Amino acid sequence: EGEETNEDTSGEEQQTEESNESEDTNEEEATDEKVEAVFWHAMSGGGQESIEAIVDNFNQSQDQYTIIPEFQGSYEEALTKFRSVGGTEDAPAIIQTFEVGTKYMIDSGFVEPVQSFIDQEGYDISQLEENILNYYTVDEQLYSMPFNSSTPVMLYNKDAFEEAGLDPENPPQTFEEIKAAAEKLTVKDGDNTERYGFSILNYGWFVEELIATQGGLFVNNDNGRTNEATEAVFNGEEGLRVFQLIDEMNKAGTYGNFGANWDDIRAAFQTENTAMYLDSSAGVAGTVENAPFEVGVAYIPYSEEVERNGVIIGGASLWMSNGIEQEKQQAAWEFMKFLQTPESQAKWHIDTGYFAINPAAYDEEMVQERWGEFPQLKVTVDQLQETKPSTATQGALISVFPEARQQVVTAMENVLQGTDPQEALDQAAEETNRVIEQANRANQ
Amino acid sequence: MKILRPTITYMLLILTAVIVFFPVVYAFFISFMSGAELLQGKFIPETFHLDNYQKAFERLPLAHYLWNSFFVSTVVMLGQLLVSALAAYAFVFIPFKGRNFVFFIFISTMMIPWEATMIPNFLTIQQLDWINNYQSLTIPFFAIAFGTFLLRQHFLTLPKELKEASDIAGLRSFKFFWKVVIPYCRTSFITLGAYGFLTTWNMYLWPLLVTNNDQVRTVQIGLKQLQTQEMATDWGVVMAGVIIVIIPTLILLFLGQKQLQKGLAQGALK
Amino acid sequence: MKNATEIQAKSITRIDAKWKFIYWRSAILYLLPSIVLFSVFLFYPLGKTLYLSFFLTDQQGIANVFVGFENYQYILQAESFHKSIKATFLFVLYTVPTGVIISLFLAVLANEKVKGVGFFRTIYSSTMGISVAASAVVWLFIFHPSMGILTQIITSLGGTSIDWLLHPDWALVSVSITTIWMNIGFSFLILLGGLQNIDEHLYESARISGASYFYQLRRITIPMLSPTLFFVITVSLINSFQTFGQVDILTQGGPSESTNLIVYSIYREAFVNYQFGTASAQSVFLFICILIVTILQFKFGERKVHYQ
Amino acid sequence: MYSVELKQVDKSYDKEQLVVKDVSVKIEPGEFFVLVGPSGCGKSTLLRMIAGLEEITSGSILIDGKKADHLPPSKRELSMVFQNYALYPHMNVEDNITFGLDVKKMRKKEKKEKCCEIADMLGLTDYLKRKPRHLSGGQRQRVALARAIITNSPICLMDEPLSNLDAKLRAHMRSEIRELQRKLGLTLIYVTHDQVEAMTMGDRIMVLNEGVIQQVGKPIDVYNAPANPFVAKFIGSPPMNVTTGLVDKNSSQVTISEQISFSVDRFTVKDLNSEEVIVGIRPENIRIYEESSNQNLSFEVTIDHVEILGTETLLKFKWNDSVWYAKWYGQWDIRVGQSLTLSLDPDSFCIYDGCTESLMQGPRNIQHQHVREGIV
Amino acid sequence: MYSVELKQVDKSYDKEQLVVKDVSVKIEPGEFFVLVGPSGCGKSTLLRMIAGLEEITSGSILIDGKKADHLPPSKRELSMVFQNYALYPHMNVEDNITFGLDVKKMRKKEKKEKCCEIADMLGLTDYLKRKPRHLSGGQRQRVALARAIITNSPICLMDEPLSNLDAKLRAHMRSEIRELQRKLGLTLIYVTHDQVEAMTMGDRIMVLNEGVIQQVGKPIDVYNAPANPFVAKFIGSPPMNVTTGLVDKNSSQVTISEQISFSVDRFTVKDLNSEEVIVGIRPENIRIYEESSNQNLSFEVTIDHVEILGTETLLKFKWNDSVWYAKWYGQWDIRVGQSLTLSLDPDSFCIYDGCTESLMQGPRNIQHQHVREGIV
Ligand SMILES: Nc1ncnc2c1ncn2[C@@H]1O[C@H](COP(=O)(O)OP(=O)(O)OP(=O)(O)O)[C@@H](O)[C@H]1O
Ligand SMILES: Nc1ncnc2c1ncn2[C@@H]1O[C@H](COP(=O)(O)OP(=O)(O)OP(=O)(O)O)[C@@H](O)[C@H]1O
Ligand SMILES: [Mg+2]
Ligand SMILES: [Mg+2]
Repeated sequence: EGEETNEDTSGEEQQTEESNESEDTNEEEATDEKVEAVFWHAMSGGGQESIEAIVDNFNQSQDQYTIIPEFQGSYEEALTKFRSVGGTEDAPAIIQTFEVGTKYMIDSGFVEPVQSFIDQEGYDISQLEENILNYYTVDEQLYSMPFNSSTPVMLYNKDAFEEAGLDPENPPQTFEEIKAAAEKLTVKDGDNTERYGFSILNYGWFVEELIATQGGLFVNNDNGRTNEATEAVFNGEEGLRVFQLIDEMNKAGTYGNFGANWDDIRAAFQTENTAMYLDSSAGVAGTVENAPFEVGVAYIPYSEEVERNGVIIGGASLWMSNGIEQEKQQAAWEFMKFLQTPESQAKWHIDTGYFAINPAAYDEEMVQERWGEFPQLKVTVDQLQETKPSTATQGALISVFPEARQQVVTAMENVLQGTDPQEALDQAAEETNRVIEQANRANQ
Repeated sequence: MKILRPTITYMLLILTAVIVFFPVVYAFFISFMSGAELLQGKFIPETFHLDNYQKAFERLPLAHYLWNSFFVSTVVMLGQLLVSALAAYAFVFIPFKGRNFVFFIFISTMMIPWEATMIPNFLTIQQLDWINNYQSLTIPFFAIAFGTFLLRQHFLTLPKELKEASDIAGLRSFKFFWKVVIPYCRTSFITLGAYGFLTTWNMYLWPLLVTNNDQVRTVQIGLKQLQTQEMATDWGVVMAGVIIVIIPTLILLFLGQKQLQKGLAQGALK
Repeated sequence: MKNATEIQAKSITRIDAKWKFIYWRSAILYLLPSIVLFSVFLFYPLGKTLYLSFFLTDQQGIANVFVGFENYQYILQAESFHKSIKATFLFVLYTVPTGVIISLFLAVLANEKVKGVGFFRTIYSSTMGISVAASAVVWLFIFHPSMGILTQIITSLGGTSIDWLLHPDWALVSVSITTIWMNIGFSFLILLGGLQNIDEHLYESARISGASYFYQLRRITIPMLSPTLFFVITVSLINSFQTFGQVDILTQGGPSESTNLIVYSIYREAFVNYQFGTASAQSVFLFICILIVTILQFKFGERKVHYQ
Repeated sequence: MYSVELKQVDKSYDKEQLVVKDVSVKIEPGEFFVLVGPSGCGKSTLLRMIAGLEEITSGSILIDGKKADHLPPSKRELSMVFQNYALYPHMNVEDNITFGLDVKKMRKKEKKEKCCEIADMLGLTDYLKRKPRHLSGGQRQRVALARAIITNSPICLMDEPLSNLDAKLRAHMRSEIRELQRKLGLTLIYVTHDQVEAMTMGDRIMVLNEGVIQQVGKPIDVYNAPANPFVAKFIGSPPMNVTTGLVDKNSSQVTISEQISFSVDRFTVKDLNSEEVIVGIRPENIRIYEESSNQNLSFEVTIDHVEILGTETLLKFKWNDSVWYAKWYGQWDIRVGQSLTLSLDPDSFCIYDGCTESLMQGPRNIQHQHVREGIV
Repeated sequence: MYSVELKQVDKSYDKEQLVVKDVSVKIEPGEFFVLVGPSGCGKSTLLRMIAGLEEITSGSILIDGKKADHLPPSKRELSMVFQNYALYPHMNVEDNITFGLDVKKMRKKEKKEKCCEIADMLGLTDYLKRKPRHLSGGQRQRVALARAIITNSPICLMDEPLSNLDAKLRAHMRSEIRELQRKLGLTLIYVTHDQVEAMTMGDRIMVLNEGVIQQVGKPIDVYNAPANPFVAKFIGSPPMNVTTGLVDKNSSQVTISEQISFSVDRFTVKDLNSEEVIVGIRPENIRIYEESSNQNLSFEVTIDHVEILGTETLLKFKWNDSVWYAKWYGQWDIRVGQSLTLSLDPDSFCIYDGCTESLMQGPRNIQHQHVREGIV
């Protein structure tokens, strides 16, 4: 009868049936009773491969639950759909949502905080990386289970450093140092710049990170964590410093603009069009592997006027729907726990370059092996673990985060086109304030 | 003078053909390249190995996607043909009052941007419980103003005596539609069919919205799935995906090119 | 002789009414599928869009604060929307005339009677069979700032490399190039069909008069092709107002919102920012724009068109 | 064999102008009835009203004596052949022919038999599997005929069925249609604007102009005694020469161009409404002036144009401000520009009232025109 | 006034089959030369080769005595009128007419003047601002003529210019074109498949069949003495009746259908290649049998069809296994099915060699056919 009720996935069911059959033909009865839980994710490419492998492992590791992974397009697209099915029977048991959707998810009322399962079961979360958990903990509650987490790091071309007379083992740490190094690293050939010194992807996340590492806030009310955020503050001095850095370097011709596309900036680095750039920790392994030169990994730079605070976690986490059958929630919970095992995390870390939520994974043999091969990977973990917990590094909570982020990107692009940094930031802040206000009005 | 003209013509033909077709050839070559070759910025791969294609097929159930695309496109094509033909028939052969007004309304729907209606449509589909169904991928596209317009233009060229002759014989109007109008206007049906097939095949955003799993997904989503955001994209595989996606439509287009051209021109002329 | 009023008096209105009813009934039957589908998937959403444009929506997309024309007021004064409008009009300006001219050129070329021309026709029309997603991905790679073939060719020829998708001015051009390329196939096919409908005798007559190739092109081909051209231009206009896919893949509306075409802006407003109210207001605005342009096009453009 | 009767039929498309005015005529069962008139005079409209394809604005139509005004076309038991044949281009000849039978739910075998029979009759047996576009004009015409005949409808309507054929084929099909009509005993209503067809095919012809009946009668009667100048000019090629003359009521003399005069019947003159009459004479009744002929009826002209059509010679000249034609039997070697003295045959005149345009006096020499009876 | 000369011109489209074979003819300056033949015989091809629109496969074309094989159309100093007129539908009448002058970069005023002059000549002045689609067929035809004339080219080519017009208009345009040609002194090459046009318009006609010249000559000569049975049947309506006869070389007697026999010239018989001859006689030379006529040349037939065309009566009957026509002057009251005894006029026979199909002996009674000269 289970087959009849769920027509949409009957094909899927057959597949699992078959795989089970091949595994153990005697357990046909049990197969029918398996609880199925749908898992919406937004991983494409290699990430999808890895996630499906992990799910497969989970499905085979026990005989009570079947997780069905379903790709839903980008985070935005997945979220769009979730908005309409949230709270209904159609909602998936688990949905992967990016970090900026956190506030929305909490407010939506469509999700069950994982904290309730943690409490119920007394699950020990202290084994998990604190700096990651911080982000998703709101009002002392862990809302979602961190999954693919990343932080920004700076990648640089060691060969180019040597060529320019810089110490490849001692990368620049502060904005001023970056500026100076970039000056040396830039290679020009007439009008054409063959190699830029430094680049940042036109992506709001990096600006957020550069503000946070200076201890700056993105929005008021402690980044919206003590109270509902009502105003953007990223146009403060910390933000201004970041934008001034970009502006000055851009004007000096040492800053390479490679757009908003992850692949473009990586290609630029790998083809030696830029010597230093900020990347996600998830991209490190691929870049190191592909680049035809020695790649160095460093912490993201900070302003010399403040001390380094560290980074905010990025990426996405897994949310559990409420309003669905208890059994499915249980399945989701079991899966989430499975994910946290060092083995799963180790595989995930190696496959994708995302952090292991469970630091114990780093002790796994396969990880150590990998680190041996790419010592650079360890830098990313160090940076995360050295981060000072604060509202700044905990990250902002705003319901209109995507919009705010977009505004920041626009501001960044405007600066690259010559707009005054303060003006660009103020404009972005103003726009963001408007949306925040509207959202607050509509959601009263 | 006699030789000059064809020579110039050929030169221009070849030059423009190279430019127009370049992106396709480029994608084709890239689909055989490894990551390293790509970074070197090569145009022609050293060896034509099929690794990327293999990866593309391994990573995703592309064959199933292709089948879905084919199925959905075919159904939409047939649906469009039927619905548009019925409407066009009414506009041409039934002298009802307000015909021109209704036709104008139909035509004006061509101007409604699809994106503008997408949100409510999605909610409708959800209420109908059509998510993850072939219905949601097909039925909303059955009625297209362009199709009605194209067929109407062609129906108008049908001599009115044919209709009168069947009136005198006493044929039912539906039978006339079935036995005379449809066979008579074969070209425009082929045209509209090809047009509908191609546009449906190429849809991306809507299938993504209304489907949740591999069961009914189409190949364009597969193409998107090959690309990544935060992690490095494997361009060779993506291009292999591109080639896989465009080949069926290109073949269809090459086969139906003549008919298509005839039919489209007919619709264009008032 | 009898006059008109007499006739009308004599005509049997009852029978008239009966026929009218029969026609109506069968017309409705034939139109029913279209009408139902249009109503459900086009008119209802359109109405809903109009409705939503007067509201603020909450996170579930439910209209819950009536704000009257505030959304319209906002979009009309917001700078980013001004940019959208500007970008859209520039985009239309870049793509439509160029696309039509290129297609026309190709169609005229492919209408020459030389051996093997069928092959070239197939090539020219091929872009029609390539999806937005596929072609945008290919062009994305072509425009790639470091690996792209375009940059390579330019630099190898000693030119200054262009920030195709990165510079606000160039980005719109790049998206336009992609769009033009994608639309060539369709326009080409229609124009070629139109060319082939022109009576060969007209050219023979002109040849006897001694008209040169270009004179024939100007005085005969173009005017005779005007209905087809008109159709192509109208369709291209509507299409280019509704461009979405290539922007999504190539630039996501950036840099500096220079390629944030209205439809993309609507998409972002609705699906990223979840502001259905403003998104709907933009949709209504876009609809009105297209309507006006099309009406103007029919009003002024059609005068120059010669119909057989 | 059904009769068709029109009673005061009017038709207006735009509710303003009458396209067919007050037409009353009865077409007898088995009659070959030809409707003739210039383009746009309403022939097709009339035919289509009979077929039921067009509503009648007022008046009524009786088929086989029964009122048929509101019957749909299919219920009127008639078949129709269209000017462009209206063959279904995608069906082969056989399907085209049996198209009308499909409706009648006849058995397939029976249908086939009937089709073969008709195809045989019209010499189409070899073409049954061809598509219309692979047939010549004449063959298409025959398919259209076959399609009309196969339904066994007692009435057949034809709207300029031969106008798309070339002269030679037309001549051939003329007799073919006529023979077929005789054989099947059809009531045939035939529309044409070709007066050769009108003259040669019909039992009776009806001349229509601007929607009004001009004359109904046997072709030969219409030719010999056209009811008004319009008919006179319309029937006959080249047309009858027509000019105005002044009548002297006292002497019963008609004078044309102050040059020619002849006397007419006294009683005819009495009825005249005006001083003016219209005089018509057929081109074949203009002769070369010979000493013996009447001095009063001769005049000199300069020949503008000569056409020798094998057995007859056509002369064109200007006289009395209008273009006149003369037609002589045989090949005459006359040059353009040559002057000739011609004379008119007084017995061949048609004289019309200058005001009402009605025929006052027809030609008296019809006997002269070689009507011979009963030669064995 | 230029001459046009074709020298052994061949044409093949597919390099296999010759569409035009070995055509040699000289068209004199100022001549009205008609090219006539059945559909597909290569008339248009020939004309288009003269115009330079089609390449010639072999042979050569001389215009005004100069070789023109490789001249482009515009350099041949000719104008052309197409069957469908080829008017530019998007230009008004004036622009259409002056299109050829535009190319020549004539001054505007001059152009206008010339256009007005021509328009006046052809009665188009009122329509100068109209688009072709608002003109009637005859008016369009005139615009096409005007366009050809205005260029002042000494040679004009016309390809079935009247075939889209109705009979009445056609008759009118025939004389109009002829008059125009005379007035302007054009060398006019005129293609038609209508033999009435061929008979009445040309100074000379050339009959073509399957790309081969059949006969070139004055229309009347071609009519009276067709060079072979093809021409005999093609020219004349109804066509010449043709049958085979057996010849007795000794007695110089020809026997048809074992029933009719007559003697022929002794010397003619000598040249014969076979025992068989083809005998042709025009319908107008078949008479009613009268006591006085030759017993040997009479036979009895049953009339299948009668058509009375005003001044002449057409009879159709079967004899000797083929359809025969007789044409008599006047209105004859003969019924279908009636039996008649007819006789043939021995002086009107055309006799062709049964093998080579060439004319052995033409009719001797052409004098009889009322060719009268110089009547004043
Ligand atoms: N559907 C129509 N609507 C309006 N007017 C029409 C329609 N059909 C015909 N007419 C007008 O009615 C008149 C008679 O047309 P009809 O077709 O009967 O002429 P006809 O005698 O058949 O001419 P032809 O010989 O050219 O076929 C014409 O003036 C025509 O313009
Ligand atoms: N462009 C062409 N390619 C190949 N064959 C052709 C072409 N044009 C004409 N023909 C063939 O050449 C032959 C002569 O054609 P042409 O047009 O000269 O005939 P026509 O005498 O003008 O006939 P009609 O009276 O029908 O116009 C025909 O058999 C025709 O099929
Ligand atoms: Mg008519
Ligand atoms: Mg021809």
